[in-house]
Amino acid sequence: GSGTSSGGSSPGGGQDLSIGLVAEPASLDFTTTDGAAIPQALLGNVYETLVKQDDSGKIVPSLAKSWTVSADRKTYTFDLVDNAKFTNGKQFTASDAVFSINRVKTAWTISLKSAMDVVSAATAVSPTKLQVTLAKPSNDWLFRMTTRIGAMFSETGVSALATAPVGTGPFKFSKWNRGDSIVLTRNDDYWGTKPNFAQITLKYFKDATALNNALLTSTINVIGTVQAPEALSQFTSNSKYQVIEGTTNGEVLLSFNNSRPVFKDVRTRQAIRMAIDHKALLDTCWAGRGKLIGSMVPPTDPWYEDLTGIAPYDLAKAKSLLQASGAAGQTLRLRLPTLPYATSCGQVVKSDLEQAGLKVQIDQLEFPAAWLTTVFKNADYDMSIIAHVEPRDLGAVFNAKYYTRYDDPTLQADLAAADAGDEATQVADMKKAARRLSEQAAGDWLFLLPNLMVADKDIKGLPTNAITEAFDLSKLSR
Amino acid sequence: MQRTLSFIHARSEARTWMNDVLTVRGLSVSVRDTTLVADVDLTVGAGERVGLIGESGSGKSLTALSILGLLPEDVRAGGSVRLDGVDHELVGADERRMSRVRGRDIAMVFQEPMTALNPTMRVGDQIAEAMLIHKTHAKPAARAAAADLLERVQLPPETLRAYPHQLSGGMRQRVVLALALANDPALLICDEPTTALDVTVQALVLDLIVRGVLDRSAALLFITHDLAVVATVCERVLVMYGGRVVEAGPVEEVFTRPRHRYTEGLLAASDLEANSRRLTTIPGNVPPAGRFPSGCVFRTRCAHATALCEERPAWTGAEADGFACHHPAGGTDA
Amino acid sequence: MILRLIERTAVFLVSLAVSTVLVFAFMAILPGDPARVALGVNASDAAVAELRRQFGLDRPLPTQYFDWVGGLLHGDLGTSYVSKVAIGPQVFDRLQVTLWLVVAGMIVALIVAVPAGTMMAARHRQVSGLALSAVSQIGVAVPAFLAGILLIVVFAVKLGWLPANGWTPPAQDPGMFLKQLILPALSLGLVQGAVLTRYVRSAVLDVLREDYLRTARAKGLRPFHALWRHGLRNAAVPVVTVLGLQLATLLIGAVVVERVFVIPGLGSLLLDGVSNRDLLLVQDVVMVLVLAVLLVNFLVDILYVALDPRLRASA
Amino acid sequence: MRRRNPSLLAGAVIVGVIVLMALVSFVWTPYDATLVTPASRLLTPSWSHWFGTDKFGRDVLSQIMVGSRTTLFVGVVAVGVAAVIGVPLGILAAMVRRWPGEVIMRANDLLLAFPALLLAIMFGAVFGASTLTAMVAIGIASVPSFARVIRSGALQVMRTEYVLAARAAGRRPWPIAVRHVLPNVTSLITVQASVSFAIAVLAEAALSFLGYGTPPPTPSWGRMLQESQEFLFSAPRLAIFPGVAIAIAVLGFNLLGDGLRDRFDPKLEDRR
Amino acid sequence: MPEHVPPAHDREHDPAPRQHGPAARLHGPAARQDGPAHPEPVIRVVDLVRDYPRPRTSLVRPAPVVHALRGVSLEVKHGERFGIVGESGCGKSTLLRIVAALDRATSGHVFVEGTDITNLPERRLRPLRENLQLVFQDPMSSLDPRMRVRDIIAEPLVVQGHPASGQRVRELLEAVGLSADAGDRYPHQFSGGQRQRISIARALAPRPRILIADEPVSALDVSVRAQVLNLISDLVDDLDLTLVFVSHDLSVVKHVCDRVAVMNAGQIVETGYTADVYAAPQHPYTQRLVSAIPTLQRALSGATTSDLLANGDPA
Ligand SMILES: Nc1ncnc2c1ncn2[C@@H]1O[C@H](COP(=O)(O)OP(=O)(O)OP(=O)(O)O)[C@@H](O)[C@H]1O
Ligand SMILES: Nc1ncnc2c1ncn2[C@@H]1O[C@H](COP(=O)(O)OP(=O)(O)OP(=O)(O)O)[C@@H](O)[C@H]1O
Ligand SMILES: [Mg+2]
Ligand SMILES: [Mg+2]
Ligand code: NI
Repeated sequence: GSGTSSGGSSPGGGQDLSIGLVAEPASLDFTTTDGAAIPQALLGNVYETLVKQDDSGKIVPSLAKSWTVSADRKTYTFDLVDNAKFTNGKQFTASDAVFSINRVKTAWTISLKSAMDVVSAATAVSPTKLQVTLAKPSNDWLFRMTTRIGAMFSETGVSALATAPVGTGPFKFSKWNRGDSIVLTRNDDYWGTKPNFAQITLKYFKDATALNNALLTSTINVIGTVQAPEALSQFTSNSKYQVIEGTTNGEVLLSFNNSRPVFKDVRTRQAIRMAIDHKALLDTCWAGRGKLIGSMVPPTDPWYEDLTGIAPYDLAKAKSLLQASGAAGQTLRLRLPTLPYATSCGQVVKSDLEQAGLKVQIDQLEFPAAWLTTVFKNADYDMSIIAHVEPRDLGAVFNAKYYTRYDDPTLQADLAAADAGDEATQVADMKKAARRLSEQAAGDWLFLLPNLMVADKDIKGLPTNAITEAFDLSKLSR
Repeated sequence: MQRTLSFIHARSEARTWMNDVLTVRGLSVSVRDTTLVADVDLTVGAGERVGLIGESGSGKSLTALSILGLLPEDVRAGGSVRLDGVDHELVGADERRMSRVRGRDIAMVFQEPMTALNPTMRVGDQIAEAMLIHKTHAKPAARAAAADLLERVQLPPETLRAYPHQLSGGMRQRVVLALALANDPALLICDEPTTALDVTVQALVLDLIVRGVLDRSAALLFITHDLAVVATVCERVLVMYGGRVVEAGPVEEVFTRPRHRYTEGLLAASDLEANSRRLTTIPGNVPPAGRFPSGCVFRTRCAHATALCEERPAWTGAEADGFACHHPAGGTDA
Repeated sequence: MILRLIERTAVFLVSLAVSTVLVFAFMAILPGDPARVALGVNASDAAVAELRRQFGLDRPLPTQYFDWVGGLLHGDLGTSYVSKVAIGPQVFDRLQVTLWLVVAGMIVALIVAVPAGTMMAARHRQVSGLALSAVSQIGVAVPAFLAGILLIVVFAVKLGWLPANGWTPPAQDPGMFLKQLILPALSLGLVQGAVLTRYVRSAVLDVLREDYLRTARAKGLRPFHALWRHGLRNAAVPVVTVLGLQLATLLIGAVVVERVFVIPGLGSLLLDGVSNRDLLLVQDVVMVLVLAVLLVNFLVDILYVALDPRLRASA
Repeated sequence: MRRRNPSLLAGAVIVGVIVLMALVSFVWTPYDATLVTPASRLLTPSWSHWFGTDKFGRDVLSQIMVGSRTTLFVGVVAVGVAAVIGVPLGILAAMVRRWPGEVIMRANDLLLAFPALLLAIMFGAVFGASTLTAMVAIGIASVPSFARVIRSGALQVMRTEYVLAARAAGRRPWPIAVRHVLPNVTSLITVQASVSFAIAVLAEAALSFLGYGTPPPTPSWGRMLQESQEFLFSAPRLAIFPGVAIAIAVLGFNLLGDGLRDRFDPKLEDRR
Repeated sequence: MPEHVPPAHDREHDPAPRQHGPAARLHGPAARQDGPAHPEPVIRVVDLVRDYPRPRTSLVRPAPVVHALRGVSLEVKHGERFGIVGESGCGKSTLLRIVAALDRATSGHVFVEGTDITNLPERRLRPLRENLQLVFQDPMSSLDPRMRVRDIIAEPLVVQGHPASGQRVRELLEAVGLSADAGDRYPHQFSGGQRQRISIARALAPRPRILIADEPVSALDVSVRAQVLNLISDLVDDLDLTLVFVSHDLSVVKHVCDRVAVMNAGQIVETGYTADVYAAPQHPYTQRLVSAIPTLQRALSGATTSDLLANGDPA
């Protein structure tokens, strides 16, 4: 039986489902509290956006039935659905959309809100027609509208975002047992296809083993994020379970502090990339699950290219490059956040780099607090390892203001062109940027985190790839 | 206070004991390979008061404890201990049988009044318990009997509800005595009952002990290292040294005409009335357990020791009146 | 007795006051900015400053301190920086969970320790006693979380008798509550029990050497009865001390077991609070702990008096 | 005649072996304990790797050996801190007059409200996570028990007549503390230290389990245990070896403590 | 010294001639010169009061006190052997501790060799510490078990800044009848009587003029008691010491001392020459005390336990 969810089925039919996840949200308000856990639980399920991404990364309609872009690429006109209703009983209209878009600029505090800065005006042309004008052309803006930034709130439903979220989605927020689980129930007034399950419990586990045990003892039905890939063997060998493996947006980056003298020399950076045997690293620290990528682009982005050939594993070459740059024998501080993949990969990186002639000193910094302050804010580090899970974050990560301190005007120019141009230009320019990043060795992309899920055999509708912030629960069925 | 007991002066009466209450034969006590008490013979008749004296470590307490079967865990007793009216041997008897004897047929008063009572239980309950265990009184009667006992040891009735820590040492020792007398035991053993008490309190407690046993015509085995006390309380005395009884006999005899050289030395050393500032001493120290010499245990400290003393001196005289010495005082070498 | 109570209460209040200062000072030096943690990876400095202002973190420390203490005095534990909900009910809920767990664990521990420790002491020279001692020694040497993992593997995963983890409030489903309580209580209780066993053993050994036990046996009580009637209450005094200490440290110490069994207890709340830099929450939880420890000390004191008449003031 | 003392002997032997293992690991281990060799990962025990290898291909035996250093370090630091603060505090509380002594003991009680785990996590947050900070925290958390035990011992010593005699000879309080009180509580210190040692080893394991312990790649038994969790079913040996090592070490220190307690117990003394 | 020759116990007529043993050498050539007369008593105690506070039992009433001494006055003259008897808890040890400046009086004065030591600070007590030394009751607890006998004996010398030569320690060991190699051993390797000798040697180390003995033989067996009493007697004579001897045993005091003070409940009820007090006690308490002493002579001449109670009843 399941833990907290009380058994039995609700009048709407269908059964209950429990999903095990790792990070519990600190709050339910993603407008002021950062972290992936809140949109994972709420976006697409409780809140909906105008447009959303499908499993292959394409932008498709959601609350907006369709949209057009003006020729100067600055004005977007959305046709909204007319039968969406908020769970507080209010009809969803264009004015709610205007309210939501403007509210990002005024009331949101998390840094992601800057994606809305480009909007100069949003107007409700009619209850079902919304017009948004941008200050300059930006492909990125529409994409960002698929993320939590684009979530649609009710004008009268934002008083208690932290505890009582109100949205138009297929599920209603029902209960939060802090430290344990969040319960969502089916929204029987949902305007679209109604979900199969009457109630879905998201159970949170801090410990990977506990998560596995919960599935093994049927406390939960799905492991939403496998944190201990080595332990998968007990499920792959058991016919009661299915294992789903796909990709995510999470590039595990071995970041360099490019403002440090030692990293000013491109040869040092390249040497580090070549000294690491990425295949072996993936095998040892993530059980071979995941994908090797040569740059900051996951395969689900339209401009993906396999760039792993740019810096292949070559210990001899790495050694000679280090000699040439004079970095050989230097000590680098690898400051790791206390996260499983970072701890694991850090040890392999250390071992690999030391064989190439560098000295590596590992420090562990408590994540998030200590790591954020020391590495992220103060850039007091030489190298670090962290997965960048935001979608299309190449430009955000590699700039002079970010903790990577990567100052490269050429790259910035490419990115600007990509954002302003049409779709073809965007793809071409992004490819250019990704390649430059890899050649310049602005960091090393250890691997791409896999989307690993385990579930009872009969559960259908689980997404193969996890490329959005949302975990779409409405398609799940038995 | 008027309570002179004329019949106490019955001391000089001839020994006409009907029967022996306690008969100890060849008692030995050892721990692992060390013998602590060897070959003790001892008889106490009904109504008789027998003293057991000796310096610290001579084995007095072990002798007493082995009669009760309360030796510490790794200490073993051998030989024979019989009690009148009990149809089994006490040495080696199982706990079930021993616990029926203890507190009913044999009772004991221990040396330390401060620790002998349970600090968390009221005095009255502790006394009543002694009677309830052996079912000599029913529950309500036991309380009344306890009050009665307390009165007999001259404690006020409030004592019944007191906790031991509220009583002085002398009062506690009287409680312990009341406890021991609760079931009218045939034999009362007192192990240095007054060593921790002041003289005036000692006088009272000694008197109560003697009166207690006389009232019940119980037998008394009284252990002490104080010669004067034993002389006041007892009729007969056994002197122990090095785990052996070295001399036995009536009090007047042993204390006026000692035959064993150790008894002689002890008497001299305790004589503070002598006209000299310097006291006569026994040379050397009492050896620790297990380090006593073979043969005569006293020979290493004895001025009269000869090569002969390397042999165990045999017991001379009757069990109740004899000694074990090769060179006894007053001539007549064994 | 009354005086002792008044004195204790005074000490209690002063200790409480001192600990508020200590706790607050400790939080003040904890590096890591709660606002930045809340705002996440890409926050601008301006946004962080704004949030600090909202939290009241920009005020002088004494003001913050007195605000906090003033709130505590009114029973108001404040609002969490991170989750923006009132801390009081949250702490109260978690404390309940942990109390269930700890108390159940202590009961298991007592059930294990009292007979085992007594037997070990009573038979400390015999094979059975030594064997028991050896088992308890091993029990002490096993970390509680390891015991928990092993219990899960055996009873939940392999045998499937009990749930591997989770927590259900007793009011919601008593049956489930009990089922889920068994394994965590066992893993906590067995380890604590092993520790306690050794204290019981040494307390009983001490009591066994006491003269009054010999007196009791000289009265005709059999060894077991003598120990039962006269020994245990006296042995209880040192054991109660240890019990109090264990109870106090377990409130947080149970966090490893909470982690293994996914129980939303006070320890987990504290750890989350620390890692989210939810300082106010951490402060409050620590104060609750201090209060609990002082309270336990207080109770232990009273228990002493109940157990040992020597401590009752009398003329 | 000395009583047999099997606890003391067993404890001393176990602790001796651990110390030896730690010393040997400085000069020799079968393999480099931190060298990652993906080719030889997760090997089962064999002649070349007695205890097998872990997921990084590191030799488990070598890690256990080097890990014993961490274990000893943990104990030494934690017990050292606890003793260095707790012992003088205990003696001070026993020697000074009523009020200051009472205040010291109250402060001591207050420290009890900060469990080892909490202190360690907070210290880790303030000073950066490392074995050292964790153990200093655990040491500080062990101060109260030290101070209590030492105070009661010192109070007993202060009541003896030899302290009175020393005062009559003209010794001042502090020399008395050093010359008479301290030497006579050393047995208590030793016993308390060995017990605290065991507690510290367990605490390090618990901290590592929670991810606040010894940072990688320094081998530590607690972290090995934590890393082995995902192999609980596929390679349980990875949990068994460090688990057993921790248990044996804790057992060793506890036995040593018990043995010392019996050895120094005055009540048992006269039976010797 | 005609002024304090005891009438019934004339030393000149002592039948056993006292050998002047090795102790005679203790003061060596530098032995003190006896003044022709000693008008001032060596120890003068005037109206000494000592109250010990008990823990409060009520907030309103003042804390109860134990009146350990309630106005004690006495004089000990030079060369005298002064005894103090009394029952447990009557304040004997308290009195000695104050005389030795190890405790402070509540009121009253103590003059030692003319100096009022009652309120002297510790640093000005040096002459007292050299002139007055103590021997304690318990031969086990009065020697530090962790020190070698050599260091124990040398402690007063070291503390008082005398050169602690091995020679001096050997002299002292010899004086108390221990072999020279005893210095290398530890107290537990000696018997009770030998330990008491060590204790005496330590007291003699700084060449005191006054020796205070607090029940030095109460814990000893008769045969050992005789040895220690002889030793004390010899040393007092040979070194011309003033002896203050405390005991609860009037027979021992009678044997050792010239003069005796009988204490009861913090007061001195009777003072006089020992033989007089013993033979004809004046105070009812003394009478009771004397009659309660069991002696061999009386017992053998037919005294029974009830005779010990003849003069009234303490209960
Ligand atoms: N459990 C034991 N193990 C070993 N030796 C013991 C034990 N109990 C007593 N002894 C030794 O046996 C000897 C006799 O002890 P016992 O207690 O009978 O002496 P005692 O005559 O009663 O002395 P005291 O007057 O001191 O009470 C002593 O030397 C003592 O050390
Ligand atoms: N430090 C103290 N604090 C409180 N009360 C004390 C203290 N020392 C002694 N007393 C009390 O003072 C009284 C006299 O004690 P003292 O030790 O002087 O008696 P004593 O005659 O030496 O007795 P004993 O023969 O038992 O040694 C006793 O009632 C005792 O309880
Ligand atoms: Mg005895
Ligand atoms: Mg005294
Ligand atoms: Ni003179």
